[in-house]
Amino acid sequence: MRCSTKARGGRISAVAQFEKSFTLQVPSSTQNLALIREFVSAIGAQAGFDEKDVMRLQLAVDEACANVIEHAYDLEATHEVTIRALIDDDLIRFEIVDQGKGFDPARIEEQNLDALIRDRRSGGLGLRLIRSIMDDVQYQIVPGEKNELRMMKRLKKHTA
Amino acid sequence: MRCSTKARGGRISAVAQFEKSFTLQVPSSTQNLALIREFVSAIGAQAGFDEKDVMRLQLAVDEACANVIEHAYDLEATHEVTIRALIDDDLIRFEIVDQGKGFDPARIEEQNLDALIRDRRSGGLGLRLIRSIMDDVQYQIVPGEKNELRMMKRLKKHTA
Amino acid sequence: MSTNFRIERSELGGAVVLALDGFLDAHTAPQFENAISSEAEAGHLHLIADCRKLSYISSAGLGVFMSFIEEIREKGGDIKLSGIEPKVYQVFEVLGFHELFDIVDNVEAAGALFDQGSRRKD
Amino acid sequence: MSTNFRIERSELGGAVVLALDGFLDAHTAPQFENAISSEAEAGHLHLIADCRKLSYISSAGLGVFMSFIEEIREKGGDIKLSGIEPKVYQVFEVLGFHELFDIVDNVEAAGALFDQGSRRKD
Ligand SMILES: Nc1ncnc2c1ncn2[C@@H]1O[C@H](COP(=O)(O)OP(=O)(O)O)[C@@H](O)[C@H]1O
Ligand SMILES: Nc1ncnc2c1ncn2[C@@H]1O[C@H](COP(=O)(O)OP(=O)(O)O)[C@@H](O)[C@H]1O
Repeated sequence: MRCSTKARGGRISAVAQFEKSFTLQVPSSTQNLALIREFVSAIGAQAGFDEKDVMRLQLAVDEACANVIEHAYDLEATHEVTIRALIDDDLIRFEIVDQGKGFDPARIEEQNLDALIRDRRSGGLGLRLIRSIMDDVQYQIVPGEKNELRMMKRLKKHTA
Repeated sequence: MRCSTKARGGRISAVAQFEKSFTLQVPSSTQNLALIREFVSAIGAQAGFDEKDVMRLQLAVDEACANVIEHAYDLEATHEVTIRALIDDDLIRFEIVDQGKGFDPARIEEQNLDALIRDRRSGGLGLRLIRSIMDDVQYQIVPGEKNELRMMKRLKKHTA
Repeated sequence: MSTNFRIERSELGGAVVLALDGFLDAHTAPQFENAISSEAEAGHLHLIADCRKLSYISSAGLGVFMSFIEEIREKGGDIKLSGIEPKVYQVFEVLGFHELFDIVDNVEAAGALFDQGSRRKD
Repeated sequence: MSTNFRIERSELGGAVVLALDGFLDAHTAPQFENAISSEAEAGHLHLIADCRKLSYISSAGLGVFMSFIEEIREKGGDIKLSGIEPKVYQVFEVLGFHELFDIVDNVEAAGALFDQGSRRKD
């Protein structure tokens, strides 16, 4: 086995919009969240994010996939979740796709933490985490056909 | 976020041939072998293989993907490698797919280790490892279109 | 089933310490939920979540804290958190949890807060 | 670039110890190849690969041992391997490497073999 560490990546940037693309497709079980996070971690590091930001990316994707498993598929493990990750020069983009029942993101109100605690609720934090971590978050919902969450985070070249 | 660890997997087994299917697609760079191994590790453990066998599965898939990167794509990192993993009741199957130049597996002779050492060669061990680890190994080669390596390993229910 | 999260239970003075080890996500949160709810049912209301070995927490894990804290405080108890590493602490911060919970450096400091009968945050 | 493999160099008597740490695969094997080839060029022919912290090896890593061993032995040297954990050792076994290389429990035992001027396997 001969090997080289040189990646001849120069060629693609002229052609494709994104430098590198990765896809992971797994059954819709919370059991696979750990693998999903490993996937995000490997790609986040390749994109140049530091350890703290990699963890935030893991969290955003974990929350999005947990929502798909819980809400879009009602915890039925027989469906599929697809995570696509795209790295470009200075940003990373994730696309989370399901064929589940979908929802209207505009109708989800963000309750404040005190209210959630008063109501003894255990949920309602996922979308808030996603929105506070990522720089851009968009849903495209076609219930039962293709629901897609696209979210993007820019790489800060000069980390504070 | 409500959650459940119950997987309602009963439904699928009647319908689909395989209980669970996973797919990973990554750029054809050796940099991604570590992620590929994480993928295999998570799935091998879910399939019920012990730590030693999980490592052997990692090795077989690593070797297959390294061959694709090195030989099918001549170390050009601008292509894609796809790994599909299928778990069934008592076996795991991997399908490694590339669109590279292909080869004729029948023409690859297995040299013995002494000869390789005498020739000061660093290669020639990958296919041997794959064949000794997996219970069944098959290639379907259509050069430049779709080259596929299918390999299967049975789960020993009563481990020695 | 999930080998990537474990809870170890011990006692410190009058408090129960639950040491969280590994990854607390939507898959493993039910384990934590069960642990907290057993303590609450047994009337153990001075709880310390020792997070020294907690590598990760998602909203499913945070939700467990959130859903029990009101009941436990009403009964005169509290859940205090200790030893959270910086990478994990940032998650608590993003959501404002550090405003709502006593978070201290180690289990001893958490125990001392119970001994003083004080709650730093209310 | 690849943070998942490192080599630490030290000396033990007249031998050079290369401690391999992490994952030795097609991506990281060039690092190991460079290290061995530097030693050979500098005339250091008593080499010990300390594998205590080696978590993984694929054929790319085994190939490095294979491609240098003949040259080094011809010049009167050897590469001895020590401390391989069972999970990793099975890979050497599958390929019959344990027949071709001296593999011992620890660095000291490898050094002793050099001191005795012996090679257990030939
Ligand atoms: N996916 C592949 N595409 C093209 N050729 C391949 C592929 N896999 C293996 N080969 C051929 O088979 C040979 C033997 O492979 P292997 O046993 O893995 O040893 P090595 O890769 O170290 O040469 C390679 O040298 C190559 O010519
Ligand atoms: N992928 C999805 N499919 C369907 N509904 C969703 C999805 N994601 C979020 N939702 C809806 O938005 C609500 C808020 O989500 P979130 O903030 O993550 O909190 P939680 O999931 O804990 O309820 C959910 O309760 C659910 O009704």
